[in-house]
Amino acid sequence: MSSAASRRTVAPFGRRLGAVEANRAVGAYRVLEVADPGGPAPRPGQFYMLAAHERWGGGEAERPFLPRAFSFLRATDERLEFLLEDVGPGTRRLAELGPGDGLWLTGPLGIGFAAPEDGRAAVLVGGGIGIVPLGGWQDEIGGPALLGFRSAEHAAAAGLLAHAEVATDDGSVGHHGPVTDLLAEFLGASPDAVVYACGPPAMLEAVRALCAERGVPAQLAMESGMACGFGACFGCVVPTRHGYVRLCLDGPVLDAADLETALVAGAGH
Amino acid sequence: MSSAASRRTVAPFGRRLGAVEANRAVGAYRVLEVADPGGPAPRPGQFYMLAAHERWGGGEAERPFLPRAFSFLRATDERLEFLLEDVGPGTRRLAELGPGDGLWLTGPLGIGFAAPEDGRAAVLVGGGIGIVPLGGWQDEIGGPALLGFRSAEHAAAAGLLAHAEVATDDGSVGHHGPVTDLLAEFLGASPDAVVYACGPPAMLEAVRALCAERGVPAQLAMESGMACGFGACFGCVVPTRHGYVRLCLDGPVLDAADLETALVAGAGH
Amino acid sequence: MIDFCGIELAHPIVNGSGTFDAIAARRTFGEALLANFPFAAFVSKTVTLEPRQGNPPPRLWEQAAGLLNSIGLPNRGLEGYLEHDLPELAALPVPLIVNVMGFTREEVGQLVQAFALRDEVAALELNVSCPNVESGLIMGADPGETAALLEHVRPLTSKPLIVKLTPNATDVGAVAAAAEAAGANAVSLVNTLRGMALHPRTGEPWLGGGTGGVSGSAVRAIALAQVKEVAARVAIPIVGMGGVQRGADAAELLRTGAALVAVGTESFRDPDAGGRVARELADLLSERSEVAPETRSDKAPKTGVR
Amino acid sequence: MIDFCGIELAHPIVNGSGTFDAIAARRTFGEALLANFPFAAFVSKTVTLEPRQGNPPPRLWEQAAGLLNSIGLPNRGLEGYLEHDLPELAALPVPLIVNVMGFTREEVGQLVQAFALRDEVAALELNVSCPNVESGLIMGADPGETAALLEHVRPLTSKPLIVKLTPNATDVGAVAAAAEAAGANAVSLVNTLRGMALHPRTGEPWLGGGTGGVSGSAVRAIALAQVKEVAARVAIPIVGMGGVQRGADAAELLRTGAALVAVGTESFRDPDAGGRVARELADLLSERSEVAPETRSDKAPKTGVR
Ligand SMILES: Cc1cc2nc3c(=O)[nH]c(=O)nc-3n(C[C@H](O)[C@H](O)[C@H](O)COP(=O)(O)OP(=O)(O)OC[C@H]3O[C@@H](n4cnc5c(N)ncnc54)[C@H](O)[C@@H]3O)c2cc1C
Ligand SMILES: Cc1cc2nc3c(=O)[nH]c(=O)nc-3n(C[C@H](O)[C@H](O)[C@H](O)COP(=O)(O)OP(=O)(O)OC[C@H]3O[C@@H](n4cnc5c(N)ncnc54)[C@H](O)[C@@H]3O)c2cc1C
Ligand SMILES: Cc1cc2nc3c(=O)[nH]c(=O)nc-3n(C[C@H](O)[C@H](O)[C@H](O)COP(=O)(O)O)c2cc1C
Ligand SMILES: Cc1cc2nc3c(=O)[nH]c(=O)nc-3n(C[C@H](O)[C@H](O)[C@H](O)COP(=O)(O)O)c2cc1C
Ligand code: FES
Ligand code: FES
Repeated sequence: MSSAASRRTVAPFGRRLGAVEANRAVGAYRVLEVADPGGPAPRPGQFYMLAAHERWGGGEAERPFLPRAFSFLRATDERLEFLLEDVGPGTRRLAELGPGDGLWLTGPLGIGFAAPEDGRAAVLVGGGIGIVPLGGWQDEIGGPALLGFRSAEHAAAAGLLAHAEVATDDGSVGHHGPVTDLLAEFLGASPDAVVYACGPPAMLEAVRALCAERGVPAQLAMESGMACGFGACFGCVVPTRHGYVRLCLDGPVLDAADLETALVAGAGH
Repeated sequence: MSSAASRRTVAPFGRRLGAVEANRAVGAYRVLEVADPGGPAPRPGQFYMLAAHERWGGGEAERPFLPRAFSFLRATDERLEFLLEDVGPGTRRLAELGPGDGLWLTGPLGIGFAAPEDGRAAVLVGGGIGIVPLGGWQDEIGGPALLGFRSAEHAAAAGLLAHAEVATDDGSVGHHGPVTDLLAEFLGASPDAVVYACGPPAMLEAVRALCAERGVPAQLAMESGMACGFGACFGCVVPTRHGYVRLCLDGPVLDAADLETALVAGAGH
Repeated sequence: MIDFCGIELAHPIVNGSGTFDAIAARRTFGEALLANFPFAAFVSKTVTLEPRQGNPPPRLWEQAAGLLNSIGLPNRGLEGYLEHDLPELAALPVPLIVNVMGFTREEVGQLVQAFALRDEVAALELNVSCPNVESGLIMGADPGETAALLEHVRPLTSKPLIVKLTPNATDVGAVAAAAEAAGANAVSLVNTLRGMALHPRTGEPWLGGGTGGVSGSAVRAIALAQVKEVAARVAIPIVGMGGVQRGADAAELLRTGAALVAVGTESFRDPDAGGRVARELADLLSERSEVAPETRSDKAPKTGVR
Repeated sequence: MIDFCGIELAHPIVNGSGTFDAIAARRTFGEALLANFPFAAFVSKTVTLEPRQGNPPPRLWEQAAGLLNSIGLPNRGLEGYLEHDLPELAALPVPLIVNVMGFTREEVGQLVQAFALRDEVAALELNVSCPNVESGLIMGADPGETAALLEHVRPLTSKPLIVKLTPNATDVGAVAAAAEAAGANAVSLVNTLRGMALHPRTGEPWLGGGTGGVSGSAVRAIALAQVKEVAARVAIPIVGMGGVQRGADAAELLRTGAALVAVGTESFRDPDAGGRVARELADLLSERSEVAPETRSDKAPKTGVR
């Protein structure tokens, strides 16, 4: 167990076998509840590498082969909640697991969000599946959640956070437009905020640019293609002002000030 | 549809998607009932190449990749019955399919048994999973079935044939000893028989040697490792007195007289 | 229609030599095979001067996402082929490409000369790359050897000569360039990659032939890289192959510089794989040209779809 | 204990260079990593004279049963390694093997010379085979080049020199023999096979580095064949690797002539893969010696388990 101040809970060495306890739909996504007996409590923003215990492989183009990275939504009493979006063979396989099915898990990995310094008020900004790491973080530090989705079907997941204000691309629920419209409005009213954001690269880049312009600190939970999740392969690098950093080791949460852009080649769908 | 005289029903070109209708245990084996709408009626002894529609791969050692060869037990009204023994990643995957699951099938392939000539009486000899091609053949030509199994659990499958006399390796049911003991006894009483046999290499070799010694004609439904099942890869050859033959094309039923041995390298478990 | 070395083809998908026996397939699938023939040209299995039994079984090993084989080029030999196979293959609804291999330059020359006379044969493919038979490695792995072979056989026929390259070479681009310079009309690649498996129980080599060749999805990325290297070195058309399973895989080889694409191991998983890949490819290309012409490569394949 | 070039190892499993960062793993897994260190020796990622950023992302492509990578050898350079990495790696509970690569013989010489002085370093591995960086291909694909390199660096150290061979060569056996003749103490293989993938939407090369190297299960049979070829040509010990996932895979490499086995890509799927493979291997070997001694090979590995 780590103190709330630490951004990294150390993981047990190796992968371990968890068990799926439930798999339910939330709008366009699936929530997977996984028993992780003896697993340590992760810090919000950290992630796990997951693979099905059986039949990991044999999907489209004979994949998956490597484990896949997933933030946790919430972690309580050695039970982890994951939220999945089916975008390819790995997420498809995981999304079909049911109660009793085994799941390899390694983690928690990487570093989580840093608590607001100097009394700034937190605002959480999520896009699509990017709402996941905000769940546990909001439980800890509170703050409103500004959430963008493609459509009403996806926006159903907004219910997983508290105090959510929603924007949709198609205007079917909430504000019609990008979630950064909501953020711009919010920052107009509360310029002393600190922004915690997670979402697709284009959204993160818009958040980064907006915060840079307004001089507001921001922490971005980013994505990139990963093979190992623990710094072994050097495959997940993203460019920062100080050179490439391994996102699985020095992220996935990066300080927006360290980035020239949040657009990472090969990330996103 | 082919006439009963023909040994080869021509297959529709390509693979087609069948649907599993039922999967039930028979002793140590699984019976898979598969709907094959529009599929032609196969000749007993012919076989199909099968692969699961989804998740064919990702098992032990990242296999299966190629389809697997299976005799059919019975074929009625565009429904095929297969009997499976779980011996590796391919059979394991097929054995877990349930009603509604898709199954790629190609076939019927190869040639089936030839009807008894000159009024000889048929006797069927099966060992373990090798009882499968005898099912439909017995329905057509009758005759007693002498069936050998490892144990009582496996011998439960003897009920899939009529007039079965059983031998087990462990003596838990029927004769305690090899099924060729039963055959030797039978041929002693009925030397004018024709033998149709299928089973593990060592059993087939014992049958071949016995029949050769007694001057009794025998047809052996054999196994070898296959990649394609339709003569494309030249991978499934077995040695005969006339050189190598592709078992999927010129077999799997071979005339025992053409063989110096029924022990095929790489076949059997 | 596509023009490949002067041969008109209905689409860019052919078979890999030795991965489809049209005569056996016709016995298995009947006349439906001809009505739905999956390939735009048929490439027959390697023919040698003398008949060959091939390697002792087992000849197959399934590996992760691929196949390891040690077939050993069984065939009836030149005479047997001319007498038995050629008439049946000439009856196929598509042009015939005959793949030949010799253990010396002179043998290859004899084979080329024999087929040069046959109108049924549209082109010849020279197997200089079979990893199962010693000479394959020697002739196709070295630019000098390849050039010498081509110089010997080029004068013997006016039919297109396709050199099938081995991937077990340090520099396939150099071998391809040597073949082109010495008069080859096309190159094809990849043949199988040398591999080996052990018997799970005895620990002895599983394959009767000792070592074998790897094909299938496992080699797709390797094949693509080699096609790219060769495309950078030669102007003659390339027949790309290695792990093609879907239309998208074929599109990638075409985009990387192949003029035709061959389907091999995937035919074992789906006898109509060639036809399916051709249909998927056509759908992909028409989708792309409808939806987003600007995303298509400006590098046109060496021999285009007219 | 096992003796490898005079180094005592607790078991025959090490890591493949560049597939495990013990420093990063310690940050992630804490001291439990040291208590359960998965490898009998630690091979560090390739060090070059100058620091390198590595290739632009994306650096990874998942292929069928394998991985295609284009990392581009990011590292702090010799000075940074000596200052930052070496002290931390010296604290590991196992011997350290440092993998080095230079763009000229002189550069390799400088690297070898620098590490020759460091007691923390048990042995050096020469990366002459990296397919992502031009010189890798050149030095390790040609027996003459390899010999010349060894002749240059051999006098510079008495530490064991392991030459890491590239599989992208016509004749790895000849390269290995040249390395042995010029004084190498061991060879390791296989490095990754050159491969390429295209972006599914744009059709442009996916990897930031253009082409990359294939590893994982997909290459296991290819690796086994190459280890066999090399074992037939050299008497020095072999570190076998390529697609090892289970104890049984390691046992096959040992049986085929390897003295040690390295686990690479499988560590990405299971951080403790090395430890698991070592345990599975020990179980297998003790099972075999109990149950069926007569089925074991009489070809003992070059360096045996004492
Ligand atoms: C730190 C972190 C946390 C994450 N948290 C979550 C989460 O909570 N919930 C969630 O649903 N997702 C999350 N993701 C994303 C998730 O890891 C990916 O969606 C997943 O890896 C996709 O795998 P797939 O097999 O389903 O799809 P893939 O087929 O792997 O496709 C995913 C993307 O990868 C690329 N790609 C396509 N083919 C290949 C290939 N062959 N090799 C390499 N790349 C390819 C493309 O950009 C594609 O859009 C997270 C990612 C990271 C890094
Ligand atoms: C004509 C014919 C009819 C058949 N009918 C039936 C039937 O009705 N019912 C039935 O249950 N079975 C039948 N079989 C056998 C069935 O095809 C095999 O049991 C099946 O292919 C095994 O696949 P697997 O993946 O489960 O096991 P595998 O792992 O493929 O193991 C099966 C055997 O193959 C060998 N082997 C092991 N690993 C490999 C490898 N990597 N590559 C190649 N070979 C390997 C070994 O000898 C092993 O014992 C038939 C076979 C033939 C040829
Ligand atoms: C079983 C088998 C037999 C083959 N026989 C030949 C052959 O006779 N001549 C030849 O040139 N190539 C032969 N090949 C190589 C294929 O034509 C092709 O180059 C290779 O399999 C790669 O393509 P794929 O991955 O699509 O199978 C054979 C391949 C396989 C799998
Ligand atoms: C991501 C990655 C990075 C690698 N980096 C290096 C390296 O820096 N130096 C080196 O000699 N080999 C490197 N290799 C090669 C491995 O050490 C090993 O030779 C190869 O991956 C085959 O083994 P495997 O199939 O078990 O991964 C790398 C491999 C991978 C997958
Ligand atoms: S995913 Fe391997 S280093 Fe980050
Ligand atoms: S299985 Fe391919 S020829 Fe028989």
